Amino acid sequence: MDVKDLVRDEVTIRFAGDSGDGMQLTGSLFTNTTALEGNDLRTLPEFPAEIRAPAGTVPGVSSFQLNFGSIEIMTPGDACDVLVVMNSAALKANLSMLKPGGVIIANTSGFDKRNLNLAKYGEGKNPLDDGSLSKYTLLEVDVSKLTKESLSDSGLGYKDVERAKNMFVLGLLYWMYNRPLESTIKFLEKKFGKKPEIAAANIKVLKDGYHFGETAEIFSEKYTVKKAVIGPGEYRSITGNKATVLGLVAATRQSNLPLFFGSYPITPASDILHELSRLKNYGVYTFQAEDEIAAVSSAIGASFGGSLGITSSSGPGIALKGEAIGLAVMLELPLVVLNIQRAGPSTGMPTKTEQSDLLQAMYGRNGESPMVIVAPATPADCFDAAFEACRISLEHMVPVFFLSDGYLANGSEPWKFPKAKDLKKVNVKFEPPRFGESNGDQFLPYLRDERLVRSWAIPGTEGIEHRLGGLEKEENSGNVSYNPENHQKMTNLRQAKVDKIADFIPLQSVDSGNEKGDVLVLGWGSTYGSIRTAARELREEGIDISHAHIKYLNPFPKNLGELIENFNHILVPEMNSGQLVKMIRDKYFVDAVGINKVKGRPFFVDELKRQIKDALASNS
Amino acid sequence: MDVKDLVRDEVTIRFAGDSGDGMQLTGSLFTNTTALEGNDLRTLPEFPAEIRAPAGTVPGVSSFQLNFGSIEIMTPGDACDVLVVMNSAALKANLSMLKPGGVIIANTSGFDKRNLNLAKYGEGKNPLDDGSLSKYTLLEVDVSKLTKESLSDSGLGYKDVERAKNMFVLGLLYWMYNRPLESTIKFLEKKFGKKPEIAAANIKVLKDGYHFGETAEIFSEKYTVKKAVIGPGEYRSITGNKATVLGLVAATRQSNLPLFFGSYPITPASDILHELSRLKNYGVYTFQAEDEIAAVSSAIGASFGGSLGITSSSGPGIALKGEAIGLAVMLELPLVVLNIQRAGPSTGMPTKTEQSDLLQAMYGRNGESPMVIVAPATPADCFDAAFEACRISLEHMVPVFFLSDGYLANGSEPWKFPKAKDLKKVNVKFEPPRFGESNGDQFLPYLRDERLVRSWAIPGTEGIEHRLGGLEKEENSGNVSYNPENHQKMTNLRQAKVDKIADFIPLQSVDSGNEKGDVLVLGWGSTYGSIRTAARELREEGIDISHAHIKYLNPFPKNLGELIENFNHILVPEMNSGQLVKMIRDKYFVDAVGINKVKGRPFFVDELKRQIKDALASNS
Amino acid sequence: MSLETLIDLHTKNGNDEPVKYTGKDFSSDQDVRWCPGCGDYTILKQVQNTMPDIGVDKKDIVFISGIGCAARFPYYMDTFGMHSIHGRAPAIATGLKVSRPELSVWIITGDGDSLSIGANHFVQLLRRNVNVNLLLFNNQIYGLTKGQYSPTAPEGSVSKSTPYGSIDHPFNPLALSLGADGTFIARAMDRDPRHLQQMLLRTNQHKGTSMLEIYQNCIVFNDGAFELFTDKKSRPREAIYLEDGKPLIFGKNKDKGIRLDGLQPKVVSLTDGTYSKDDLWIHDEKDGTKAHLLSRFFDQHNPADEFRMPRPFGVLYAVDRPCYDEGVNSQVEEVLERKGVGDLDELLRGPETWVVE
Amino acid sequence: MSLETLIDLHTKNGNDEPVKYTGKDFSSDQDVRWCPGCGDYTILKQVQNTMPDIGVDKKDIVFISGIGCAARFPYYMDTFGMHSIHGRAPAIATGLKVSRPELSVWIITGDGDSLSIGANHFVQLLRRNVNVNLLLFNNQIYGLTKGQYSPTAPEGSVSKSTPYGSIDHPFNPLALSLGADGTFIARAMDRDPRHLQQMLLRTNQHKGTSMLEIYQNCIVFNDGAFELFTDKKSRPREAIYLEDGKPLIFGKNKDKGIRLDGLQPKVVSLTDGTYSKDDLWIHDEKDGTKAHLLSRFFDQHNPADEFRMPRPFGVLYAVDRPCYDEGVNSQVEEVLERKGVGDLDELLRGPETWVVE
Ligand SMILES: Cc1ncc(C[n+]2csc(CCOP(=O)(O)OP(=O)(O)O)c2C)c(N)n1
Ligand SMILES: Cc1ncc(C[n+]2csc(CCOP(=O)(O)OP(=O)(O)O)c2C)c(N)n1
Ligand code: SF4
Ligand code: SF4
Ligand SMILES: [Mg+2]
Ligand SMILES: [Mg+2]
Repeated sequence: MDVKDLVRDEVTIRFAGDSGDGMQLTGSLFTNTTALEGNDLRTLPEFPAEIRAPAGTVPGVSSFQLNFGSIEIMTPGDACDVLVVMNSAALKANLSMLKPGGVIIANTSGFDKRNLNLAKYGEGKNPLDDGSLSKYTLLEVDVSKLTKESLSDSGLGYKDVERAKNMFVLGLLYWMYNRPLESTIKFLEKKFGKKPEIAAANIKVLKDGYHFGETAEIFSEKYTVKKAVIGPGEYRSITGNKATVLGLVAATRQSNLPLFFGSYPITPASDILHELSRLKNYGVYTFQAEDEIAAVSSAIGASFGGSLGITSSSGPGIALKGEAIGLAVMLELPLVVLNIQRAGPSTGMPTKTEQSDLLQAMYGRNGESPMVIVAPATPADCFDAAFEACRISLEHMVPVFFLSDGYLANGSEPWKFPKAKDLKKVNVKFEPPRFGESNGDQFLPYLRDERLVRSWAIPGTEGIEHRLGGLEKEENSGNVSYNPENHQKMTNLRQAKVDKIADFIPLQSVDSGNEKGDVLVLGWGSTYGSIRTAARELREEGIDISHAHIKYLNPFPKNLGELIENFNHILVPEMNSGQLVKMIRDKYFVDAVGINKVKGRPFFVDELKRQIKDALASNS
Repeated sequence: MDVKDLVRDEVTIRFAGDSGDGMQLTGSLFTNTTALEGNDLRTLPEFPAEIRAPAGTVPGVSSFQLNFGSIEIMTPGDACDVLVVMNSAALKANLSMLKPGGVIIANTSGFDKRNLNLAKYGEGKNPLDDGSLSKYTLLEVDVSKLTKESLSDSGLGYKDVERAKNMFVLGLLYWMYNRPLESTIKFLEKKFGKKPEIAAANIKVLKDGYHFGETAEIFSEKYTVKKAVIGPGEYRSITGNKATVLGLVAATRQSNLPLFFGSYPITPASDILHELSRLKNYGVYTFQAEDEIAAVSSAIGASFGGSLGITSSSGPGIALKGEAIGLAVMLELPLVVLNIQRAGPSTGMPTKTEQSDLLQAMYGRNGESPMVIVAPATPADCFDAAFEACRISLEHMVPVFFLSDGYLANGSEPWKFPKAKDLKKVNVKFEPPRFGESNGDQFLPYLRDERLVRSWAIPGTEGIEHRLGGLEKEENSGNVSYNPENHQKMTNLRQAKVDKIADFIPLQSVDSGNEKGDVLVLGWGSTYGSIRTAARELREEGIDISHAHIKYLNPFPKNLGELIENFNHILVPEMNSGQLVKMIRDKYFVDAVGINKVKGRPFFVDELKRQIKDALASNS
Repeated sequence: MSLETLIDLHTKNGNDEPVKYTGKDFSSDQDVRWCPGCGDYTILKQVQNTMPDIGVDKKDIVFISGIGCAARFPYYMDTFGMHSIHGRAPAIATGLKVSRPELSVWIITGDGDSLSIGANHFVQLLRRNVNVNLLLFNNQIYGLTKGQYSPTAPEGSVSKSTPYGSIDHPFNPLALSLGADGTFIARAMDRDPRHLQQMLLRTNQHKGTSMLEIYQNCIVFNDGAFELFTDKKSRPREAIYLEDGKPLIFGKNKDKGIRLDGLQPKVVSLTDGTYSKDDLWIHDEKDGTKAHLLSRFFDQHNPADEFRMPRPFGVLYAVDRPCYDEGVNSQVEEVLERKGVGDLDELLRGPETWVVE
Repeated sequence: MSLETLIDLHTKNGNDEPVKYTGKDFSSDQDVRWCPGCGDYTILKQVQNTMPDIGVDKKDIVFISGIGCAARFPYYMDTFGMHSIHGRAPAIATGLKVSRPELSVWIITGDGDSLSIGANHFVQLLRRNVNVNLLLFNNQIYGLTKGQYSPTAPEGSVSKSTPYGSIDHPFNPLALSLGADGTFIARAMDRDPRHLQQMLLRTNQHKGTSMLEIYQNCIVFNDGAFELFTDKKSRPREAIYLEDGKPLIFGKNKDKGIRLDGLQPKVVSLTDGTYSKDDLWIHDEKDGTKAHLLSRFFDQHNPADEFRMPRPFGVLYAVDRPCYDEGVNSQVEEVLERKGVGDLDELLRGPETWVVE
């Protein structure tokens, strides 16, 4: 058979199998190799909600989608070109994600009676042979059997052989996309350093998979995806949660402060606790508290003591922190609250993504309790946003919300990581001691500088002993005050202090498109990639559309109002029922229109393009 | 000396003294008598923040303001005509509340050296004789001495004599305002039924106070305030918290359900717990929980069981309930959350009033978690609003927020209370049992009727055993579902269900002024009286101004948008930094302007008028 | 005297004949989604098997849980159920039981759910002695969030959140329960179904808060945490089954006993002739001090020490004390008796009124 | 090896000479605003008077409280202080102490603050054994919110929220603390200032969480709750002061003692010739079982019973166990020792990179 080698700009592959099939690893390895080959790429891992749903069932399916190309790639792809399914449940769960005419690579031994039953295909039905897949290109490979054969001489047990299956698939895909095996081989050698026989077996299967592609005569096409034009430099792959961790550590190192992290585990935020707990030699103290209230409270205690107190959670856990966050607002101490948003309300869908806690971050406390909010746009951007959250919190003595989400948290992208020496400095100064009685000046803990910022007066400093609390305080002295005028003044001051931070953050820029024009799509958070791609494609279709992505949600950048005025239509896509759009409508009195999706999933580019067109149609 | 008897339309009296001086009782008795005389009136009690601050100090001052008249009275009065002060601290704390030219009645023995010292008047200074009060009419009366003399033959001990002082003042004021003594005498006889000698002593002092006015020759004027034109009927005086309690009890009686009240004490909500705990024979179960989380959780548990679960709190306590309220949103069970707002953020000023939790009620939970919100406008209106909160919660299976505040809670007004038979019926029906296996229909706990309301399926009902939870649920069946389309559908359904309640609440009416015109002042909550009075006075000054007061804040009444369109200017006064105004601007895309006061105090009428004029000036 | 509410009217309609159930009747239509091999399965099974014996109509049984792997339990029981929020099941159950004392209310909770975020409600429930049954699935780990150490995890536990070993001293759940004045305190394990069933029955029989700790194996994140006690080989030496009124005997051949030497419990041999059964500590479920001592057979023990204490299973403590739910309801009854059903008009009118003509 | 942070650099600047203080030095400039006659005053005074003796610089002392009357305490101390939110002081203190182990951290809390809303943090603090001092002002009432019953109020308490008497069984704070594995558990009273001072010193000396319950009279809402123990007349019979290594003797003329009869404590006369000092229970602060027994001298007793137990004051229990804050810090030190100060560039680069030209 003649194998054609076709060039593609962009390809999306989806690996799907049982949780035990190692699809996440397969995906990651393919990703690494692809990155090394110089493609641009984005990924989307999807885990089952259950810890370990019964093998072979639909709830037990785990998948990994990768979009890569020689062009700019900003999303993991709406639908995939190639769907790899290790069993029938994986097909059932993922078929809807395959493009019409796409390729299915099916492990036939995952379609035996037992598996079909577990996947609930109905008595006697097998999708591989009932014609239901006719609009796709179906490639059947008995991966299990081939792996077994490949390792028949290895002396390995059943379990180890089974576990090597995914390497066969990976090898096959490497062949299909003309990728080299080296980096994967190196990885396997390192991973199984202590078990060389396992390493060897996996490498053999990988190679056999590759060779199978070459020789099996069932593949009529293979593909080449050329290098993308990517800024030169050293890259690594990074997930949002990891980038967040690095941002936090970098900011505390830049300010030379200890990082105190009080948290209580919750999906999808827990990994931040896990990662930080490994970094003790970076001056990181982690405290797994008894609940979210203790977590945030301990962080406040640490901030009182001069560390940067940070806490993280999601959904219900963030709701619990509201009261204590209000205390931090009143105390005017640094505090960073990481909310890795997930689908709500209540317990909602813990493993699914959403952006529905923005208004909670704005208003989820009693009283007038303004807070700074920053939100990363991409996994790697979590680094910058986390760094900025810390910087603002420390330099302005305010609690700051950092709003990431499940999609950013687990998604990954190539990151041209910075050098430590190029990072911003974070300027922190503690209130100096006052020695001796001679100094008549009483220390005033709520005296403010020109930025309206009070000083950080930590225990252990002589002569500035003072008391703070959650009761309203007198201007400057901080003594308890019930004076009506003072309360108005302090309420205004707390707001003004937050508003003034607008002087210390970057102006809002247009991400893509013209600075003035017809349509502005205003986004925030993890919708960045979809919006950027949709806007590019719509511009290609001739629509005058620009995209701006807000990373500082409170206060807004100073020029945001002006920028908005430069456009006739303002569209605000969000993975919620419309939250930023409310803030924009209220603040700038502009008839901004929301585009909303609340499905626990990012926007697909096509879907977003359609919704933008619809909105423009009904809006004009 | 000749005593003139002058007629007044409206009078404001303020009683002020040490916490131990019985000023609240004095004020209440004057209020009762005044009500019986047919005046319209409003009152404002003010307590010290401390439980019992040291006697004689400014923080220990307690005061009671009463505004009454022959015209419509809707506020306790901006400033007072007469200020009664029992000691020098009371003068210091309250002088700013006296109108220029107003009358001070000062108990001179409260201005001795010790008292002046405690009030921190400064070495050797006495305001009574240093000319600083020259712009007022100062009437000095040695109340302590006169009381002592009055009771010299009573054989009562020092303490009892001291305690009777306030009756002397009350008698004196009764004389000044031509009020009869009977109702107070009856009250004293009843109160001290078991101690007739105390009753007799208090009555004697009361009468001696009255006679002192007649004979002392230091009073040159007395006043008559004629009956007001008030709707005929039987009235009682009621505070907001009491009216709230009655509304809750009435609604549960009208639905024939037990009322389960889970709460944790907090100022200014605690009295609701206190009052309800006395009403066990009305089918009321009260549970003082270990915290606010347990309080709201227990109420949810009770609602699951078929009672109406209610919880109450304020400020920080409401913040703590957010997570569990989100559960109730997800479960779609009845739950009423009473927030008696106080000045925030954090602990804030617990004894001071504010309206700054509206946006918290809207958005203070994770995820898209819509909730119904109602807010009373006056103390007596707390009855209706509480009743409505219960009715909506029960009939629509949704959690409902009731937003009162400290000003409503402790303020009182005359109330033409309803008869039980005239109250609305509250329609509750539990899902009926399903007997036998024959009935093939599976019970679907999240099946909805045409109002999108699911049925209330309580334990103890045969054949409808089912499970609910905080995870996203499949439409109709309620089974756990991670399906993307389903999540969108359920998110929309929960919102639509709340929106639909607009069909079951009254349309928004204009409270006063024209239905169309230049200016609409849009208020909510306890600002009602001030806005109504300010609007009336501004209309009298020739401004085309109307007032509408929103009691249903989510969903808004269906016609609110239309109503707003009938005006050129929309002004929104609030005791916060601008919350309703955000909702209005966002929802109706109208350039509504906020008028804001965050001082822990209600708007004064004069101040509000000025602010309205300013807003109109800068807005046109 | 009593207020007859809509609930009374509604539930009076019940079928009065006692129903005969089998364990299967308590199995709901939902797929069970724990990891294969998880200890939760056998506990579910024993609960389903015990339900027919507690003599309560299905319609009157409610399972309430918080969040966690264990907390999925109510979905699998064909009774009324609520999978609520993390740690709050005791508070929800209190509201339900106070307002519906006739229901049989079961709380399902994990070690994180009840001893971390929910520890306050846990101790308050015990102190109030609300008449509910609490099953504490202790696996010494946070299962659902994939393997962080829990407040019952032994010191030094290496977990996702403690890569260098945990530092905090763990709770002793039974000691904490005793300290909170619990009235029924017992322990069982997933791997001894017969004993577990007995304990479930005892749990149900007790009036007041019945706290049954169940050692449960998390096969994925903390496999073998209780193996010493659950493994058939080591169990006889390492576990002791308590029976009221019986001496404390254990060992493969019932060859060991426990004596009290003053305040000091001591393991003795019953075969070397020094001591016989009659010298042993006799278990007394009503004795708080003995329960205290038993709860302290807990600390990490040295397997080389011949006289190490075994871990007690069974009912450590069971005493009667008035229940909160009953108390609330009798107080309401008393007030009703004394004052009569409240008249709404009287309440609305209040103590003082005036008439405007 | 260690990371020298800004905090280290900043606090190194300290004045090293030990300062000599008087009680007055610890009095802040704020007016004390408790009700006249409140027991809080004398406790404040004793704390201020004790501070000079603990040998810590004012600048290194921090008082952290929740909300309540008692919680106003930090305002009156001229040290660092935080009047935080209701019930959370132990959690805030944990964060502070873990990150600043060199500070002397004191928690001030009421019975509502620590045993109602804050009970979870309270038990977790004890279990973790964070090296802080916790003073629990127990007045068996919610003072600040004007008189609702608290979780330590005896059954039947009539209060604003329980007009017909409370129904719940109260916590026994010392038993709860023991159940939570507290390492230092003591009791004092406002009305015995000398003993209170001693206890404050002991509290300070103990390494680990020191839990000192102080009976405090709320003169306004619960006057006389502890009169039996605090009144000079009844105190000798109703209170017993514990001293380590000494026999349990009490009574007006030291005429009564307590023996242990098996597990049963018994009050005996020392004057009728049957028993002498030598027969009595010797107090041992390290004995958990004895501490348990002492904590149970608690139930409402019958004043007519000649053999009723007195209420113990003093240190019931004091043992050493590693502190959480110390553990966290040594783990950090160990890792630093082993791995060296982390290199930020290495962290940013991660395990695998590629270069795009
Ligand atoms: C308020 C809140 N915080 C955190 C979580 C995340 N969470 C869910 S279960 C759990 C702990 C589970 O541990 P355990 O109670 O021992 O149950 P197991 O899974 O071990 O059965 C946590 C932290 C949550 N759902 N809600
Ligand atoms: C979250 C929250 N809930 C409730 C309150 C109201 N509150 C303040 S102090 C207190 C109880 C005080 O009792 P206790 O701790 O015994 O202190 P005491 O006043 O008796 O010294 C309550 C319920 C609050 N401030 N915050
Ligand atoms: S994670 Fe552990 S506890 Fe949870 S289901 Fe799996 S085995 Fe069971
Ligand atoms: S209310 Fe009680 S505890 Fe509070 S200050 Fe007054 S006397 Fe003290
Ligand atoms: Mg667990
Ligand atoms: Mg108290």
